[in-house]
Amino acid sequence: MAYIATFKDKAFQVKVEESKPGVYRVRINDEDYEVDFFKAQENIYSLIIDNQSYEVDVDEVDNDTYSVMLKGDHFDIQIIDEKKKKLDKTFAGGRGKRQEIKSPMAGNIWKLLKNQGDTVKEGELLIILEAMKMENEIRSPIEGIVTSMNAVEGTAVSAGSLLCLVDPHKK
Amino acid sequence: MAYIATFKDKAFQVKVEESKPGVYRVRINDEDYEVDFFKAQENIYSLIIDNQSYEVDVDEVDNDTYSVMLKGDHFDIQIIDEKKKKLDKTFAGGRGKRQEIKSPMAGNIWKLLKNQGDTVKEGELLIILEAMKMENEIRSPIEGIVTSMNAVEGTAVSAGSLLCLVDPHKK
Amino acid sequence: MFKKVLIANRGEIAVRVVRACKELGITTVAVYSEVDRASLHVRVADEAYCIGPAPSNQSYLVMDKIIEVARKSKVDAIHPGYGFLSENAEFAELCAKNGIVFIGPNPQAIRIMGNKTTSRVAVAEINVPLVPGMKENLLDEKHCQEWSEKIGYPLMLKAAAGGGGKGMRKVDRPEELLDAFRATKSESIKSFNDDAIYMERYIESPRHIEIQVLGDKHGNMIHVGERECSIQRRHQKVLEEAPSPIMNEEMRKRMGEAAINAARTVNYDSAGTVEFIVSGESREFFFLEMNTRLQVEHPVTEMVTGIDLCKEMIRIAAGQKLTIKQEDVKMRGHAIECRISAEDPDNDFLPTPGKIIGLRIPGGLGIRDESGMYEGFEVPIYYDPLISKLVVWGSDREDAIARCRRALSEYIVKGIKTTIPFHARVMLNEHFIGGDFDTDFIDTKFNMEDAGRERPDEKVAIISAAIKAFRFDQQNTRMVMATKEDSGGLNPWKLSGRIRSFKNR
Amino acid sequence: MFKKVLIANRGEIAVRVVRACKELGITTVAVYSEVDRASLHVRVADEAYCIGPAPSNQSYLVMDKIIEVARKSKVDAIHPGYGFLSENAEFAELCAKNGIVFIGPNPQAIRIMGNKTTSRVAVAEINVPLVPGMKENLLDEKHCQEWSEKIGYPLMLKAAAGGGGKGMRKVDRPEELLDAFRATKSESIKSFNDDAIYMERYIESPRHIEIQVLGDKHGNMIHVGERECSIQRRHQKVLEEAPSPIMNEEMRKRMGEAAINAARTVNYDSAGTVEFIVSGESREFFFLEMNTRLQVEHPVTEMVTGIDLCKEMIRIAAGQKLTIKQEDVKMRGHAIECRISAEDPDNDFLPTPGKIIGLRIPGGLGIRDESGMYEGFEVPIYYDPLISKLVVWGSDREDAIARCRRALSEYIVKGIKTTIPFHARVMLNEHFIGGDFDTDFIDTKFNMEDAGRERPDEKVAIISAAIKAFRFDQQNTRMVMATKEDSGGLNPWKLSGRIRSFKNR
Repeated sequence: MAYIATFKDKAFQVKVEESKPGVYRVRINDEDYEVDFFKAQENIYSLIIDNQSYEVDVDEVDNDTYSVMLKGDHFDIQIIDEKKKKLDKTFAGGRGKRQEIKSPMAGNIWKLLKNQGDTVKEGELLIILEAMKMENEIRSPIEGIVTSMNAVEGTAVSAGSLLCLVDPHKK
Repeated sequence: MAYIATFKDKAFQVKVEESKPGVYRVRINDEDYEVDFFKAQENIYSLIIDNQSYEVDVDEVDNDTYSVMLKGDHFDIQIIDEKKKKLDKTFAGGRGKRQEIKSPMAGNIWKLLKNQGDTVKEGELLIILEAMKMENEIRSPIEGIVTSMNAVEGTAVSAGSLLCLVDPHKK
Repeated sequence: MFKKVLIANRGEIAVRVVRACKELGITTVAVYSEVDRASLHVRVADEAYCIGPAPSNQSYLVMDKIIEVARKSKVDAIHPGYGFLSENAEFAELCAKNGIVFIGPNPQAIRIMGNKTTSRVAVAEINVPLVPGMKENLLDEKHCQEWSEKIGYPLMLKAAAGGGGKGMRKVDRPEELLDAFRATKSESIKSFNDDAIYMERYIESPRHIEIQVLGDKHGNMIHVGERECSIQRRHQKVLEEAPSPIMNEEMRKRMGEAAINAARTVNYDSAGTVEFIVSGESREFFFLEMNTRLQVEHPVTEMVTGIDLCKEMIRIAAGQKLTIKQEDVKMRGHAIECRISAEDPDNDFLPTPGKIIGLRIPGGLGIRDESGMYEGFEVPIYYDPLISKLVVWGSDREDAIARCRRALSEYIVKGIKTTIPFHARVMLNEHFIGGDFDTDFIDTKFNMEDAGRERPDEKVAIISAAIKAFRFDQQNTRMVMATKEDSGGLNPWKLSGRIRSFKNR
Repeated sequence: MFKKVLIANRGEIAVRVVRACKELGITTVAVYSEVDRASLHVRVADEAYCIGPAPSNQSYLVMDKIIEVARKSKVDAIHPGYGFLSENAEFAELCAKNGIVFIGPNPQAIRIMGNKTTSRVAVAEINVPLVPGMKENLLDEKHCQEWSEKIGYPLMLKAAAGGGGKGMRKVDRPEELLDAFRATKSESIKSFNDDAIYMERYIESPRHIEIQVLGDKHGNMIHVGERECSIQRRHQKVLEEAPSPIMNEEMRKRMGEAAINAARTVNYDSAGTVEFIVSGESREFFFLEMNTRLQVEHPVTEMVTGIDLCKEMIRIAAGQKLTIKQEDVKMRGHAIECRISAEDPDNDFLPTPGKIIGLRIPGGLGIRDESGMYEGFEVPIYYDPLISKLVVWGSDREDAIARCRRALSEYIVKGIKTTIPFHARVMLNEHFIGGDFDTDFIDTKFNMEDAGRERPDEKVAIISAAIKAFRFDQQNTRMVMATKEDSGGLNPWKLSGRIRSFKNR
């Protein structure tokens, strides 16, 4: 199988095949790796690559996005089927399109700093969410206009609820 | 539901009903208990009975037999549906019938002490099984005759394999 | 000694106290809010009583409910842990009124030391050094102006009722003063329902070092050494150690005596902590406040002294005399505590409540786990995000850091993000390793140094994710194939939910 | 210091050594047999090499394979752990020949101390007390008769190459002597491929007490106190503690000096243990043997002295001088080690290989986990059943026992039976608590005392099992109902496998 792996805006061509049960041949760009991949516990894998032993904690957090913990460091890696990648390009939106601001966690809406129709700068504070005795700041990822404010002060929200929409300024 | 619980040859009449979700009313013989039963981890339960807190480790080891660990002590308890119990009685065999001696664990047959046709006393050594650097003695649970010896010296057996049959002496 | 003790707390500290009681042969009574039925402290205690809904002001903070359970379960004493009712003089008095021993100091000690202003007045009288500043509160803007001239810049404005890093503001220049005065006052009223604030000198390269004291009801008082608590994030301690890398015997002796003197002003009769701010430059030390309870970070002191502070506190409350003499207190080696919180260090420490679906706790020599969680536990959203403390002992600071690094590499918490990776990176930071930091270090220097770190194992991470994706794709294909063959026309889309559920294998 | 070390072992001791190396900044190389791909030591090491099939004589015991990996991975040294090649002088020499440091004593020390007869001869010369008996081996039955008259009854017959409690026989009466002579000889040849046996006095109320020594390559030698190892099952240690309940400073000094003298006879230059048999009545002590490696029970010494024996052993092998002086060795508190084995204590300690499906390891102050297992690990049938060691420290013996009891109550291993309940009951035994036991205690007195124990929580056990049965029956009923309704005619029996799989919920 051929994939495109993306980590921190760098893309890698990745090919994977199973050479024997539990052993994989992985090519990243031009380098080949022979990987003994063993599931030790739920979502925890023991890898031996050229006799180097790694313990890796891999969760699929979202479609195609993998959260990897390795030697105390954290990596968010996107793995996309090469064919699918080509399709995706036509839909590519990114920071130029409408941003749905979702609650990253369950909590209470403590304060709204912006209302519908307000303009915001990138990184500006939109909402303060309270959970676990902490105030958590929700900021705008882009410059634009708050086209909808769904959050209401003093109400509880669950993780993933839509809090507001920010549209980029028309250019 | 009504059950017969058996522990160390003592039988108890047990009735169980769920009074509200997660809370059970249990009657053992003539005593009533209100039990807050919470599954904390796989096969590990937190019980609160009259505000007494217990952590109990319960595995079903066999049909109707439960292995319970509680405060460092171990209990093997049989729980049988009252109706089924009545049925079972007609089939009751116990120590008066043919004994299937099964391997309690995976290992190697190190030595046979008895052969087909030999008479054995209760508790007499039949087979020595080797596993984990230890010799494990398999003894006859009854007095009788070895009517079949399936184990072969020097061969490996898995847990639960039939090692031999011991029939009681005809009376 | 007590026969039965109620623990008026939850989480790791309640588990800590239950363990101490069990080891003393004392029966333990847990209380829990409705969402805490699954909490570890309920499972390990001998008895358990539900005291109401999740919000702490309807359960853990309701004095009458706690007292009711205490009377019903016929306990001899109540241990308050930290937070909640632990520094509430009224609760201590209510216990006494009901014939129950409050495991903590006398109520008057809590009352005086619980307020920054009254505590400063108390200790100033016996010449414990204070940060040069006011002993009263600021009256108005004019008063503020006057004092700023006496103290000079930079200066600090502080809420009298403050704590936990809230209600503090550094002022660098005169033109910022009045804005800061108003902002601190409003923050203070918002956070503490009290707008009293005061002013003091700003200490350069400030380090937070505290002295643990033990006093009994018979007038005996000792100190058991210091803890270095300067590794803080937004004025919240995240990592503590004992001894302090900047301490020597002479300084320890002077600070220890100052702490004992401060505690004596209130006839302190329990385990308590006197907090100091120390100038990293001049090594001058100044009294900050006294915490009249067991601290989160008490384990590091236990590791180096071999004294079980929690048990000592219980023995003292039961009226026993201190058996440890000042000259018997010997520090051996070095200890570090990492606070493990349900927070995402890669996302501005956003809280991460949720279910812990996998757990591996480090082991081996010198590792102590103080955990309030377990595999399968759902971290609730209602309480503090602290879920566990990793405490490490080593023969010296270098050994302790090496061991802590090793232990963190073994520590796995699955299902929620935690601060484990943050601590792992602190253990690699050169300034931390050199002992060269102050209370601003994490918020200012560390984050920058950390962001620029190398990630040599990027390729291994990609390989792992790619193989996982590949295995899923293979399995998916096989299952769809199998479905097509076996189901005799069943619509494979119907199975998509099931296939999904295999994804996390 | 070494840059890279190979650990020629598996299980908990390999994990122990990997941790020590990591903390010293040394890269670690694991070796593993085919069934040990999943073992924890493979997961925690930096590198890993497969060295063959499961049986140890095809993998862990094959010297050439180990050396080959050591050369390929370019290690500076090999740590043998305990068992396997740890007391093999030939292997130590093979390492030297290949330019690799063997982390252990010089081969001559292994050779002399590895044989009971040669070691007795060596130490007898420098007046280390021996159990009155022979210094040579028995020639024949006549020789045996002659010696029995000199020594008197009861007496012991012992295999010269014996160890681990095998090849020992107590003889109470003259008429038993010749049968015992033949039986011991044949057992010795079977177990050790060597029929040399000798005779000695039987010591009344024998206690097994051993002294840990540390010697370097520069002639420095210290002892770091004793371990009490009398709690044995069939001559196998199951629980050890430090200090010994029957020890005092004067006796420790005398035994320590005897141990150092014994070690000096072979220029001992590593961590090692001199084992003594002590009469519980007269308190006389006699040299038994010297183990020229790290012992299973080394952690209890580490807990009370604060010395990391594994690291010291590595430092010594790297040529460093001992930095600890005899007068610096101070014991603080008391430590107990419980060996947790995959054995069923309610079924004559039958081994219980299998998969660990759930695990909760105790935590808190004074608890040390030395584990070679993890949740999901399949305990293989090929090796020793020891899967973990629980090590507990307390301020004194009473405190350590109370804490150990508490820790064992928190310890959960699911999927296989272990010796945890056995240890829990030992901690409640009055003779154990009183320190009143000898090496026969478990096999003779404890089992009887234990069998008669009360089981006050029988009702709670029945309630738990009954509710579990009830929940299963309810679920089963619901599922069958749901199947009938939703499947539109699908045969419910087809789902029986699935229903079964819910049974263990």
